[in-house]
Amino acid sequence: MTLDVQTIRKDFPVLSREVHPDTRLVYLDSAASSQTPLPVLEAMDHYYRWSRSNVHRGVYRLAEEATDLYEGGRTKLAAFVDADPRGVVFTKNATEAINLVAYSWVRRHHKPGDVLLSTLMEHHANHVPFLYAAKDLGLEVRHVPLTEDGRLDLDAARDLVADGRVKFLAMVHVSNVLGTRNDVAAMTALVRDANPEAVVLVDGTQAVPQMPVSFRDLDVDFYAVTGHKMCGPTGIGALVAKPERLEEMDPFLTGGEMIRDVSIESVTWNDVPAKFEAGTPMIAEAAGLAAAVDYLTGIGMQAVREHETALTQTFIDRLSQVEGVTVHGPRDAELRGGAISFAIDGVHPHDVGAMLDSKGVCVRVGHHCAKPLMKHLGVVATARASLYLYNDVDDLDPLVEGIVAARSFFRR
Amino acid sequence: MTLDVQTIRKDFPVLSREVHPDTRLVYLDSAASSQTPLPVLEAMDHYYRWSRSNVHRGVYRLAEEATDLYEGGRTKLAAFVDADPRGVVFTKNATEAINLVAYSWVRRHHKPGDVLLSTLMEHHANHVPFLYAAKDLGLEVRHVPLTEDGRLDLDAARDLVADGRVKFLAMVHVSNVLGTRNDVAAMTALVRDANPEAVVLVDGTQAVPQMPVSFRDLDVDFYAVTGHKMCGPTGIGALVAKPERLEEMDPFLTGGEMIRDVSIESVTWNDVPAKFEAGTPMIAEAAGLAAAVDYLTGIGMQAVREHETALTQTFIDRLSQVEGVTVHGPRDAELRGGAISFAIDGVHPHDVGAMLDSKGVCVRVGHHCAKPLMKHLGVVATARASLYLYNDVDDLDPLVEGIVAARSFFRR
Amino acid sequence: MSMDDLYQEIILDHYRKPKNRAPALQDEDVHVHHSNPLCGDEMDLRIRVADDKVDGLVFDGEGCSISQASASAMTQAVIGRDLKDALDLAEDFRRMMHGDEPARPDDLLDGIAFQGVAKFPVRVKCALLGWMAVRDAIETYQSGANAHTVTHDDDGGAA
Amino acid sequence: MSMDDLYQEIILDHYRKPKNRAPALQDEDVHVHHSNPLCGDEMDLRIRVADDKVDGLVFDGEGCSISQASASAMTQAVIGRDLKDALDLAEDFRRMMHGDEPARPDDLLDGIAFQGVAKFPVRVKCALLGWMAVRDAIETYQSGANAHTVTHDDDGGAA
Ligand SMILES: Cc1ncc(COP(=O)(O)O)c(C=O)c1O
Ligand SMILES: Cc1ncc(COP(=O)(O)O)c(C=O)c1O
Repeated sequence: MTLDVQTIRKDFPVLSREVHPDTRLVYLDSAASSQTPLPVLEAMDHYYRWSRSNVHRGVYRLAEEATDLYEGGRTKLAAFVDADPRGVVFTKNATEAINLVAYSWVRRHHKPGDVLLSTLMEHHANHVPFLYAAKDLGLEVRHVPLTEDGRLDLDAARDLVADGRVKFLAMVHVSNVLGTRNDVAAMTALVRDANPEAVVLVDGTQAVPQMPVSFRDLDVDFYAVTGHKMCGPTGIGALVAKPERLEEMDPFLTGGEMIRDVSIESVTWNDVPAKFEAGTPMIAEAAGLAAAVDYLTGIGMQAVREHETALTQTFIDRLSQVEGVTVHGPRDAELRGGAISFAIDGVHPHDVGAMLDSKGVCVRVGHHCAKPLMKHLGVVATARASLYLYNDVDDLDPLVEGIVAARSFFRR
Repeated sequence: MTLDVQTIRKDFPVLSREVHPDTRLVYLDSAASSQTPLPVLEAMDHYYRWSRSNVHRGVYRLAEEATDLYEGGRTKLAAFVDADPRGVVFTKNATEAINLVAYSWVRRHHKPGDVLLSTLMEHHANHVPFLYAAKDLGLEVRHVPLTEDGRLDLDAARDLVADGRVKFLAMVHVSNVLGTRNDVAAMTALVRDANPEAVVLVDGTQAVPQMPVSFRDLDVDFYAVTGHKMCGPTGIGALVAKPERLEEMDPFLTGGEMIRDVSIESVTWNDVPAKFEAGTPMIAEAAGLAAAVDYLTGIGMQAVREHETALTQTFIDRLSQVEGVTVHGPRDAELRGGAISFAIDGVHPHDVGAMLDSKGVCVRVGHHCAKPLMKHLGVVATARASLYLYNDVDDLDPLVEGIVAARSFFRR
Repeated sequence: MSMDDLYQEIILDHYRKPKNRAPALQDEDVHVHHSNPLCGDEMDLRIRVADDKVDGLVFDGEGCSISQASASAMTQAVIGRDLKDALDLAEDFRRMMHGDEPARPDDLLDGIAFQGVAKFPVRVKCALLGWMAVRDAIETYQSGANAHTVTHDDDGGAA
Repeated sequence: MSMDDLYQEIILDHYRKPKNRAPALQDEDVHVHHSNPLCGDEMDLRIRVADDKVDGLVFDGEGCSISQASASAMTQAVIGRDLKDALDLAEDFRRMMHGDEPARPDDLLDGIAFQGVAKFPVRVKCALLGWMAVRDAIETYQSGANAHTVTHDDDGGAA
C-alpha cells in the first residue's frame, strides 16, 4: 500500500501557497499541528451554515442535527481508536484531557507515600499536571530513564516499581521529540506486576495520527488524544477511558449539561461521559473531527503508517549523512513515528529554522515542550522535522539544502 | 439607530433554510447559541486554508501568522469589553472560565467559615462549580432571593452580607431565563461595603452579546464570556480578569505553553495570561471570535442594544395578551435582555416546543440549566424565546400562532 | 418535526383521556417515584401484585403529552400480565424506542403507536418514563421492597 | 522571513567575531545570569563600575546568532556611559524592538542594525537578551547587590 501523495496534497490548500516567491511550501511541522483537509473544513462550514444551534434537549430540527453531529463525532472517534463511546470525553485539547485525569483521578485518589511514575521523554502536558498535583499532595514522582538510542530503559523501570508503591503511570505512546514508539504493553505489565491496581494513562497525541490504535488492546485506563494533530480542527481533544473508571470518578469541570439534578444545596451528576462535559461543547469541532476520522479511515491508517515508516527511514538515513548533523532517537523507523529531531554542529536551532523558512521549509525549533528530555540530551533545543501523509521524498531535498546552507552561513 | 435586519439576515445562511416546506425558519434561541455570520466563517476558513499551523515560537511564516491571529483575537476581545489584554484568558467556553476561578481562586483561597454569595437566578455554570468547591472545602453558600418580578432582592442581599463573612460573590449580569439585567454596581457595592476584600465574578455570557460592556467600569475581579452566543464560533470563551488578580493565582490547567521553565522536580509559571492557557489553544476559534467582535463592532453594540430593547418590549407586550400565556421576569424591556421565558397554561413546554418547531419556530424548552430558579418560579420547565440582531417584528406572528395552536391542540 | 408523525390520534386520545391515572391504588404493593429533572417530568406509579401477576397499576404525575399518553397506554398493555412477561414487554418497548422492530407488536396494544417517537431523540425518554417506572416497580417488588425513587435522564439503561 | 532582512552583514560580523565576549572580568562589581528557557539562551554578563560609569563589561553564553550579536553590539554601545544614560539607551533599544523609532539611533552604534528584527516577533527576545541583562546588572549595582539571576521569556517588561 502506497499513498498517492500528489492526490492527497490537493486536499490541503496551504501546500500550494508560495510563502516566498517561486518556493514551494514544505510543511514539516505536523507533530506541532497537522494541516486540515478540505472535507473537514466543509463539515464545519456546513454545521455553521445550515445546522447552527446548541446541542442536547433542543426540540427543534436544527438542535437535533447539531446533537447528531456532536454525538456522531464521539461515536466515530470511539470507533477510530477502538473504544467504547461511553468512555470518550471531549475536551479542548489533549492537555485538558490529561488535566482531567490529574484532577479527578490523581488528586482525588492518591495520598502521601503513593508514587507516580512517568518517563524522561514526556511532553510537559503529561508531566507538569502530575508534578503540580504531587507538590500539592506530597506525592513522589519517579521518571523512567532512557537508553542511549532514546528508548525507555525497561530494566531501570523495573527497579523503579520494585517497592510496589507506584500507583499511577503516565507515559507517552509516541514521543514528539525522539519519535520513539514506546512499548505500552511492556511498561504496563511491568507496573501492574508490581502493583495490580496501578492505573495507567497513555498520551496518545502523536500516536493516533500516525498508526492504527486500539484502546481495547492497549488495555490501559486512560488515553489522551488531540484533534489538531490528526487532520482535525483546533479546539478539540478527547480523553478516552474505560467507562468503569470514569464512573468511579468525581467530575472535573462542572456546570450545565453534566448534572442530573441540582438544587441550591446539592447536586447529582449525569451519566458518563456527559458527567465530564460541562457547558456548551465544541460542536463544530466535533463535526470536523468526525470528518477527519472519516478522511483518515478512507486513506487507511495502516497505509499511513507504512508510508510514514518508509519516509522516516529515508529522511533519517539521508540526514545522518549530512556533515555535522546528528539525528536524535532510534535509527530504525520501525521503532518510531515521524518526528525527527536533529542537531547541527555549531549552529543554533533558531538560526537553522530561519534559514529553512527562507527556503519554504517549515520545521519547529526549540525544546518542543520537553525540557526534561532536552536536559537529558544535553541540548537546549533541537530542530525537528516531522512527517505526515502529505509529505514525500520530494520534501527531503529542500530540507537538506537548507541545512547545508545554514551550516555554511552560520558556522564560525 | 435602527438595525437593517433584512440586510443583516443575509449574513446568516441558515435563516434562509426551509426546515419545513414553505415555512420560514424563525430562530428564537440565540440565548442558547447565536447564529454565526459569514465573515466569522471566512476568517476561520482562511486560517485553515492558508495559515494553518501551531502558535507561539514557530520561526516560519505560517506560525507567525497563526500567532498573530490568535493574539489578535485576544486584543480584539479585550478592546470589545474594555479590558486589559493581559487579563484575557481564552477558555473553551464560559463554563471553563468560571471553573478556572473556582479552582484557582476559590479552592486555593477560601477556608471553612468563609461564605460564597450567589443568587437564585444563576445558570448551573455559575452555581455548581462553587457548590462543588464548597462541599469539598466546607464553605457556606448563600443565595440572594428574587423579587416578585424577577429581580435581585437587594434588601435581602444586604442581610446576607451583614456578618462580613461573604468573601466571594458570583452573579449573573443578564439572566438567561428571566432576561433580568442585574445591577452589578449595586450588588458589588453592597458586598464590598460589608467586606472590602470580597472578590467578585460576574457571568457575562448573556450580557456581552447584547449590550456594550466595560469591564473597567464594572470594576469587578472576574468576568466570564462565551464565544458561541456572540456571533462567534463554538469552542471558545474567555475569562476576563484584573491582571493583578491573575498574578496572585496559581495555575489551573497545566502543560505546554504555560510554563517558563521546568525540570523533573520543579516548574516556574509563565506570565499572565499565558500561565492559564495550557496546551495548543483554540486558534481558528480565536480568529473567528476576532471576526465576530469586528462584526458586532461594525453594527455597533449600542444599536444592537436599542434594537433588542425595542423588540423585546414588543414581544413581551404581545405575548402577555395571548390568553393563557404568562411571561416570567421584568415587564419593562429596559430592565432586561432579550430572553423571554413564558408558560402556557395547561400545556407542557415540550409540547409547545414541538408545535413551534412544526411552524419553523426554534425556541428552547426545559430548565435552561437553572433548576434552582425553576424551583423558585414553581415550574419544572419553561419555554423561552430569545432575540438577537437578526430577529425582527416579523418573527412575532409565527411565535404567537404557534402558541395559540399549541394551546388549542394540547389543552385538555 | 412533523406534528402528525409524533402526535398520532391514538397518542392524543391517551393524553386527553388517560387510562389508569389515579393518585392511589388500593392494597398497593409497591410505589415508585420517577423523575426526569431535565424535562421536568414526575411520575408516581403504584402496583399491586397477585399470583405473580400485575393485578393493579395506576400512574399519576406531570409531564408532556408523550410521557402521559405513553404511561396510559403502558398500563393497558401491562395489567394482567405475569411479572416476567411484563418485564419482557417493557424491554421490547425500550428496544423499539431505540429503533428496533418490536418483537411483540400486538402485545404492546396502543404502545405501538409510539414507534414513530423513536425518530425524535429528545422525546424518547418521555415515551419511556412510564415503562421504565413499571419495570422498576416490578423489580422493586421482586427484591422484596415496597418503594423506590429514581431520578434519571437516560434511556432506561440505568436506574 | 527574508534572510537578508534579519541577518544583516553587521549582525553576522558581530556573531562571527563577538566583541567583549569573555568568561570573566577583572574587579567585576556585578555578575548577572540571564536565561530564556524557551529559546535555550543563556547569558552571563559582568560589569565594573567606576565614577558611576560603565567601566568594564563582558558577556558570555550560548544562544542564536541574533542574541550573541546583539549582546556584542550592546557592549560597544554601553561601555563608557553613565549608568543612567546606559539605562536610557537600553530602554531606547527595547522600544525599538517593539516597533518604535529609536530616539538615539547614533548612540546605539551597531545596535541600530537590529531594527529589522522587530519584524520577527519570535526573534525580538533574542535581540533583547543582552540589553535586558545589562539593564539588570546596572539596577542590581544601584541596589547595592552584586549578583542576580533572571529567567525570562518576555520582552524585558518583567525581571
Ligand atoms: C447565563 C449563562 N451562564 C453561563 C452559560 C454557560 O455558557 P457556556 O455553555 O458557553 O459555557 C450560559 C449558556 O448556556 C448562560 O446562559
Ligand atoms: C506528545 C504530546 N503530548 C501532548 C501534547 C499536547 O497536545 P495539545 O497541545 O493538543 O494539548 C503534544 C502536543 O504538543 C504532544 O506532542
